[in-house]
Amino acid sequence: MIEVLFFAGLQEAVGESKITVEDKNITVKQLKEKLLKTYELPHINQAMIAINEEYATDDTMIENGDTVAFIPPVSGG
Amino acid sequence: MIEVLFFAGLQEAVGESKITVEDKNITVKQLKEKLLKTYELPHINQAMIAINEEYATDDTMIENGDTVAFIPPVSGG
Amino acid sequence: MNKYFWITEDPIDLNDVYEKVVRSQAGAVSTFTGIVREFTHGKRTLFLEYQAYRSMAEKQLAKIGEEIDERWKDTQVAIVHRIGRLEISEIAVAIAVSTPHREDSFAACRYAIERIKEMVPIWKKEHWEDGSVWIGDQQEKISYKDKVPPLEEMNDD
Amino acid sequence: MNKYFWITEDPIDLNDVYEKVVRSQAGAVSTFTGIVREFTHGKRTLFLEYQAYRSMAEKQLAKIGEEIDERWKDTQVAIVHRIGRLEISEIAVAIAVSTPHREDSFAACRYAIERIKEMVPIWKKEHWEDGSVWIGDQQEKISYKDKVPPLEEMNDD
Repeated sequence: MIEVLFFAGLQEAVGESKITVEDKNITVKQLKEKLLKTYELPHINQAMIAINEEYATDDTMIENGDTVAFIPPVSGG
Repeated sequence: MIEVLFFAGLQEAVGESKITVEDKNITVKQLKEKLLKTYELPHINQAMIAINEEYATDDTMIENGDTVAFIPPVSGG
Repeated sequence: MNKYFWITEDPIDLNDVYEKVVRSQAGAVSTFTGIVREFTHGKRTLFLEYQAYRSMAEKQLAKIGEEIDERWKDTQVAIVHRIGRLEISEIAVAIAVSTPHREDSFAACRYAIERIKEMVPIWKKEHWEDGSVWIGDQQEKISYKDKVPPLEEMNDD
Repeated sequence: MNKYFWITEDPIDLNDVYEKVVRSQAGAVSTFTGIVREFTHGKRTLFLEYQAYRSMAEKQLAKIGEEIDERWKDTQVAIVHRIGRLEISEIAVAIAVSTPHREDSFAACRYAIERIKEMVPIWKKEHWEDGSVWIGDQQEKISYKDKVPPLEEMNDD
């Protein structure tokens, strides 16, 4: 099981701040593709990915129990 | 009459923060020479001069009623 | 409150960060505060809304503190970012850096705000009279909708 | 207190200057505070004493504000300098600059402290365990006595 977090514009597009995906041992890229079948995820490729609060890349492997966050371009400060 | 102000190390050397000089229409340079006859003024040539709170030069003329300040190198901040 | 890097829903007082960095080895403290500006290119902002990936944002702020520690000698850094609804002139972010000498406090403080805008998962939603939008992509100058003002202005708070 | 540039005998709170520059056109506020450092090159400072040519110093501080106004667009500046006896970690000088965008607030704040150290008639007396001395000539690196620590350190607060 993977926990997936959305923020800002992505959160509004998905309509949820958090969903769970019944999957494991897939890459970030595979997760994205899977989500795009269900959700409209505008500008998803501009988003950075964090796994367990650390930035990751498209080919990082996601393990069971991981928390994956889609981080749209930040605008704090 | 000219009012003369001293600060910091100069003030301690002179022993006064303010003296009056019975003079007028003399240059800053002439005032310095006059004061040096009476007081020990260490590093007086490193001091800047202000007349009525504006920086002046050695050949600026001092008028009756002016306030002349000897400004040792500043160390605020 | 013992944290030096944190996210809050409450109004920020500049002294919250200032007091954390004052110490006897320091001769200089630089602070930066980003506050809510009312007008950008003549367009009135009514209020802002900030959202954060809170736990990760606090970690990333602490990481900026570590980066500063590596780059400058003998620094103390505190950073707080507010989330939720912010009114005009309220503080969104406050940074304080103390160092023995002033050169470093300026440089490190500047570094901190630039890094916040690059790597800390916090987002701003602008609310205008005619709509609202999440602001994004400060690096790439792209936003999620078309109706926002030029981003080089919006991003440079 | 309506002054933006002033000398005080009282302890300084950073908000004294911060609050004077906050305004709806500003998105950024930079501050700088010079505080009393305990150790310089391993030599312990017990306390500092500041003296000012008060009326002229306030005029010169205001002049720095005017210089900033000429060099950067849409700034608001406030500066306070304390005189009298200051204990370790107390604030000697506090500067706040607000601007629409952050680049200018940093640059103008830095400019202000450099100019203060050049042209404002204020003097600092260091009190150590083994004596005291008026510090002077920050530009020329000359002091009035020999027993002071290297001035490049002392001046860079």
